[in-house]
Amino acid sequence: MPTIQIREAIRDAMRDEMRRDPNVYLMGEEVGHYNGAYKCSDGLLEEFGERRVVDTPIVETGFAGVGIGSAMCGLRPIIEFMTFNFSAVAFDQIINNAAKIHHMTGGQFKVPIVFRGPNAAAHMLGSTHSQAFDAIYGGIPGLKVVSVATPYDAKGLLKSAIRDENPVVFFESELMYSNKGEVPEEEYLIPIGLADIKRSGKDVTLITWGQGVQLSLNAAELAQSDGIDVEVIDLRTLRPMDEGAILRSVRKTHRAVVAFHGWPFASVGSHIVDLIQREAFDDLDAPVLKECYDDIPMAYAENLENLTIPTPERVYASIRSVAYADH
Amino acid sequence: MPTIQIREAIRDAMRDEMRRDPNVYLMGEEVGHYNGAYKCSDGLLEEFGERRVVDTPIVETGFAGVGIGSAMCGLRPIIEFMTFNFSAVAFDQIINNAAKIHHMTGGQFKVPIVFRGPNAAAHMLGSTHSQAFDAIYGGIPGLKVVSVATPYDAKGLLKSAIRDENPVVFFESELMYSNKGEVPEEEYLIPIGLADIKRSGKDVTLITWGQGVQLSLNAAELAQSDGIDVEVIDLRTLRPMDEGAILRSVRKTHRAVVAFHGWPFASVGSHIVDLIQREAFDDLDAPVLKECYDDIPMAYAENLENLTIPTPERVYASIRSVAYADH
Amino acid sequence: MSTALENPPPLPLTLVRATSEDTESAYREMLRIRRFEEAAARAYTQGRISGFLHLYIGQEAIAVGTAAALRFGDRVVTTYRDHGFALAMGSDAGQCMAELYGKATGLVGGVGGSMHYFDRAKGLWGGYAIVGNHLPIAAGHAFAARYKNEDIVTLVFMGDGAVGIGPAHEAMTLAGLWKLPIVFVVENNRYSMGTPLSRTLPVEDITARGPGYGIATDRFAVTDNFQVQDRLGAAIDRARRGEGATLVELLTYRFRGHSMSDPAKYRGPGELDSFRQLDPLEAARCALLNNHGLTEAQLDTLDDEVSDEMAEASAFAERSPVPDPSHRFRNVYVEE
Amino acid sequence: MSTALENPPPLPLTLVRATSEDTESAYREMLRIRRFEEAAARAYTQGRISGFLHLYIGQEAIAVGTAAALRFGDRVVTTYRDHGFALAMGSDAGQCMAELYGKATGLVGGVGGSMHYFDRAKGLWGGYAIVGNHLPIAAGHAFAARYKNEDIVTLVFMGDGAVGIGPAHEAMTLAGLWKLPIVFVVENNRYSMGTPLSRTLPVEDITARGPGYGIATDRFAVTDNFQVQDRLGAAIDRARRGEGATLVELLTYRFRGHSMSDPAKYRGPGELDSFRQLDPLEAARCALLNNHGLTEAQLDTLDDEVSDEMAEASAFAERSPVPDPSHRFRNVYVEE
Ligand SMILES: Cc1ncc(C[n+]2csc(CCOP(=O)(O)OP(=O)(O)O)c2C)c(N)n1
Ligand SMILES: Cc1ncc(C[n+]2csc(CCOP(=O)(O)OP(=O)(O)O)c2C)c(N)n1
Ligand SMILES: [Mg+2]
Ligand SMILES: [Mg+2]
Repeated sequence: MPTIQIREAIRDAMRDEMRRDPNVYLMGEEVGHYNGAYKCSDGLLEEFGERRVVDTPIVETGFAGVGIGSAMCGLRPIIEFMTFNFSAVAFDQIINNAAKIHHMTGGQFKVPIVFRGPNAAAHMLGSTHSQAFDAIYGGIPGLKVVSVATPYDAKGLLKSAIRDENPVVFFESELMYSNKGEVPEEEYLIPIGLADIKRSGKDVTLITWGQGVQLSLNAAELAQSDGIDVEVIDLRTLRPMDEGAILRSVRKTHRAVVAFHGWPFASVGSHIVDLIQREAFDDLDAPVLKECYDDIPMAYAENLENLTIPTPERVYASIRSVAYADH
Repeated sequence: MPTIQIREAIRDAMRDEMRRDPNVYLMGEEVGHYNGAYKCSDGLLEEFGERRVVDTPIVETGFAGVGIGSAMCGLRPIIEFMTFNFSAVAFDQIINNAAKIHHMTGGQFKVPIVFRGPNAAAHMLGSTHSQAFDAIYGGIPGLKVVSVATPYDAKGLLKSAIRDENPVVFFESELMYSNKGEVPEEEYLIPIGLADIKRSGKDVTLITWGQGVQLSLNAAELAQSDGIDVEVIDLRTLRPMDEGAILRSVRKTHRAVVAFHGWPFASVGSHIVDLIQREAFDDLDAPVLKECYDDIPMAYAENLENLTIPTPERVYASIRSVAYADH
Repeated sequence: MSTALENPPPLPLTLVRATSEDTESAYREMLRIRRFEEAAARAYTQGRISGFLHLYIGQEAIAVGTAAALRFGDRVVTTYRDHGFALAMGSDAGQCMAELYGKATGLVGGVGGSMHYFDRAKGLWGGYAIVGNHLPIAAGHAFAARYKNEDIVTLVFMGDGAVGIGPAHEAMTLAGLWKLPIVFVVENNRYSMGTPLSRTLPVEDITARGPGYGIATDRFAVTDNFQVQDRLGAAIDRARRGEGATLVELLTYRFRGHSMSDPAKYRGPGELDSFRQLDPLEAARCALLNNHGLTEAQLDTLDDEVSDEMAEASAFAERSPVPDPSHRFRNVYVEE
Repeated sequence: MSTALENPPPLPLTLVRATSEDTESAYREMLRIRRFEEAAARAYTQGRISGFLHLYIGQEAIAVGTAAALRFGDRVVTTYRDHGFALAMGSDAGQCMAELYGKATGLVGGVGGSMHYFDRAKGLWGGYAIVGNHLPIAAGHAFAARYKNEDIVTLVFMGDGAVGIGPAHEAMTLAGLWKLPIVFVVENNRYSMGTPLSRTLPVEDITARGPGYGIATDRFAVTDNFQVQDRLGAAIDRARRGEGATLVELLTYRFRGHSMSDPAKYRGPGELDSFRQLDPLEAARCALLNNHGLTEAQLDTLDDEVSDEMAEASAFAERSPVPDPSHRFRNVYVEE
């Protein structure tokens, strides 16, 4: 199997789907002539032309809305936000139009659209450019929310997102675009809503997604070194969530930690803790812990940013704590 | 003590503070000549004139931003959103400017501003006009978030919010504006961040706020009738949250339910469940349950809306469940 | 703001020139909207309808003139003040009324109510309640028509209060930049809720924005449905010919409050009466009586027919079932 | 888009008319900005600075002309491309450089970086990184000046890429409606990131939007700092006299990429060179040499002084401490 970067997997997924369906098009800032601010659409303008690879002015509300309106007409837009931080100026379009039109029209209209781009902190971009929108979009009924961490998952899930009849928010990361992984030549799809066990273990369940996946695998390694066998579950989809995968693992390990990039308050992490204690209360041998950003705006200074973002060591400490390794 | 409506308590709080401090002003749609879409600013234009009671065009991003920019200059704006549903078009101003400017300027600028208005469902307004923003704004560091349920709390907390040096999101409700309660003539303040026990009990802790308060008191009555003694905690402030009040009660009752108006996923309710199981794990005799909206857009039809919003009966059922009353 | 006249004006030429048949059917259509909304208003005051109810009374000529100017397949997108377009474009009055009652037989099954009329088969693409957020959506419809090379024009309506909000600017920016087949129509009824134009518009002439977007403009005080049909028709043709977007400002007036809860105390003395003298429905009525020789009796019969239709619409709404409880989970996601 | 000339143009009159002293100090200020950014660019390529770094090289005359046109107390609000304004308005080069290094001694203590320079004492009110979202903020500064009856004018700068976004529209709508004492300045450097004006602007002349907002306009190609000072000075005076807002479009050019990561492959052949011939810094240099009798040697000395200042600024940044770990919790809320 060829080894490619996540940015290439995303590009390939879009190219495949655009070849397959003439109604699929890509729109956003710098997606065409510039081949994407992070080069995720490299070569697409060349292959598909300006009709289907549309450079826009800086009007997120405008082009998000155009995407939604065109999806109501049968097109299947892929809207790239240069980063999801900029989706804040298009927030109303996403939560009030994309998420609700199918419902409020009594099913007369569908909105098959993908909003994709990097999410959460990159490196030293400051408070307005380092935000995770997982909980914000995850909380909106009518949206599906995907967050990927490997080239294989990125390609298979983006293809499914593009074919999905519903609006899908698709999270990527500047920090992961260059991550490499094997991706088969032949066509494949990964269904939205299915978690993936990235590492199996028996002692502690570590639930994660997106930037948290590598973090968690590293933490699991640390734990292994002192005999704690950690199972790492990559949710891959936040909404709808694969609750079964989480609960099956917790019923086995009786201990859980959630590790993710984002703020703690009313987070997707809180939701998972809520789920576990509600559905597996009697199986739990310890409280479920979260490792995520400190509850503060992200500072530019490198040392402060590194202190704000969870490290494998921090996650490892939580693993030890739920495993009562320090008792 | 005189008995007044919540809308009057809000009006009185604004009037008091505008009399006390010439830098306090009110801005929004219909706040002046129309005396407020829900009459919360009745008489203020007459008393303070157009300089301090400012009617705006329909430009939420514009006037939210003007409010923030003026707060940086030492003014203390009260920005009324006709409903918080319309804050979605001003989302970026609230999360990226109001919440972050003090931090990103290294403390050179403060943003003492209040964003207030009705939040969550009213009655038969449809999916775009029935949303709760508790979790969305509650999740943003830099903001304080208040949600009131009585005239006394509304006046005391709004006055504190106006005097606070930080941006405060202040939730009200169309459904509660006419609710009456006693409010003293003399000046008083209620500190932000302090919960209030609206009903004390020993068997089950029922945590709530905003529209959930009356709902919870009614549910507590139902429970009382079959011998379950419920303690109802009105958080009043969602951020910063009075965690001590929650934990003290749960350590006493060993059982908890959270009841609120809003969606379940990554909600303030999830956050409270997370908090309790983390900090009071060994005190819990049952999983903590949530009662809130179904995870769907709100329909217009009255029967569907009533089925979507939690009822005292639904909350009561959860109370019985955590009390194992059905075993 | 064009102030109204003391006495009824001479009938507008566009109306005078119209045939008896066209005038009578236009009158009927405008009357249908008015009688529908009068029935809805009654039901609202009786507590049979709740939520927000924004009446179109006074502006009917715009919906009727628009419907006549459209081709089958063209799309109309508007605000929460949407009853007039639905009826003018052929939606069933019973289904429209049932939607207000929140019944399963409503236009969108009772989930939307007054603010969210959608009737795809008739070309009514909504029915939006967040001021201005439908404008980029409409630009998207126009973008799709261009993308698919379809001969479809999108008309999008907004109130005078919507022109200041960001999404309006972004939609017009893209429409101008991409020369989209769309017509932006401002129904300037002089107020946004209780706020007069003087407190919302930096410049009285809303079409002064056109040159900044590179889109054509037109602006006029609405006198009758045929005038609206002609003038919007020209903008629609321009879009159809691939010459891009137009911004049209229509000076009109609403005779009722912003919504049922608004007593409209903000009107100037005599303001309402003077505008009533310009009521396009009345103008059509005069034309039928004076120019086309119809009798009062004939018009009464016509009125009775329309009123009967609306009475039946109300009865249909009354007797229709509420949505099944399970339906609240429907259409949250597409059921594949 | 005004295309550049083959040979250096004759010196602009505004520059020729300036005194030696003014010309020399303006030249020094522009050179300070350029040398500062050259040093920053080097540090960035050496990995001493990270994040986004947007250089102002080529546009310095705007910041220098602006600083000269302001009165003490006036406010400048700009984008992430903010180094030029900070230096021109008197911020300490060391603190500016330290901010890029994320050091505790930075302009905002290292929490903001390149995109968030704020120096209240000097009249620099930021430093914003979300395109367009600083425009309502600036309108708020102007609103506050009016509210407090203070003789303060706010100048807000944006790029050509920002004029389409909603917040720009809403800010100009309110500024026009309320006649706020503010000047909106578009630094049209021909590109938003890699996108030329032709793909972002429906109409080439950005000031064509002015009439829609009822605000005055001015538009010109930047030749030198004195010209900027005069033309912006007129707009500032208008605001000060209570005559309301002005929208000014400055045609300029950036010689570097959008940010350090941008190779700027999108420029036309010879485009960069032809614009270099219009470099206001070079124009000032010519004026000093040809009109004011300064010698190459004198200018070299001046350059050495400036370069030394920036070397010291870099050294200061290098030797400054990083923020204390506890500082990340500072200023999240006001510590009362
Ligand atoms: C973004 C937003 N802000 C506020 C509202 C509340 N609101 C609904 S209609 C309206 C007035 C609109 O006036 P106008 O645009 O003139 O349309 P008209 O009602 O006169 O037809 C307002 C303020 C809203 N729906 N959306
Ligand atoms: C709302 C938003 N969308 C996108 C971006 C990413 N972005 C940063 S600068 C920029 C280009 C701006 O170009 P222009 O306004 O011309 O200013 P210039 O960089 O040329 O000075 C873009 C797209 C952003 N910061 N904010
Ligand atoms: Mg209006
Ligand atoms: Mg530019």
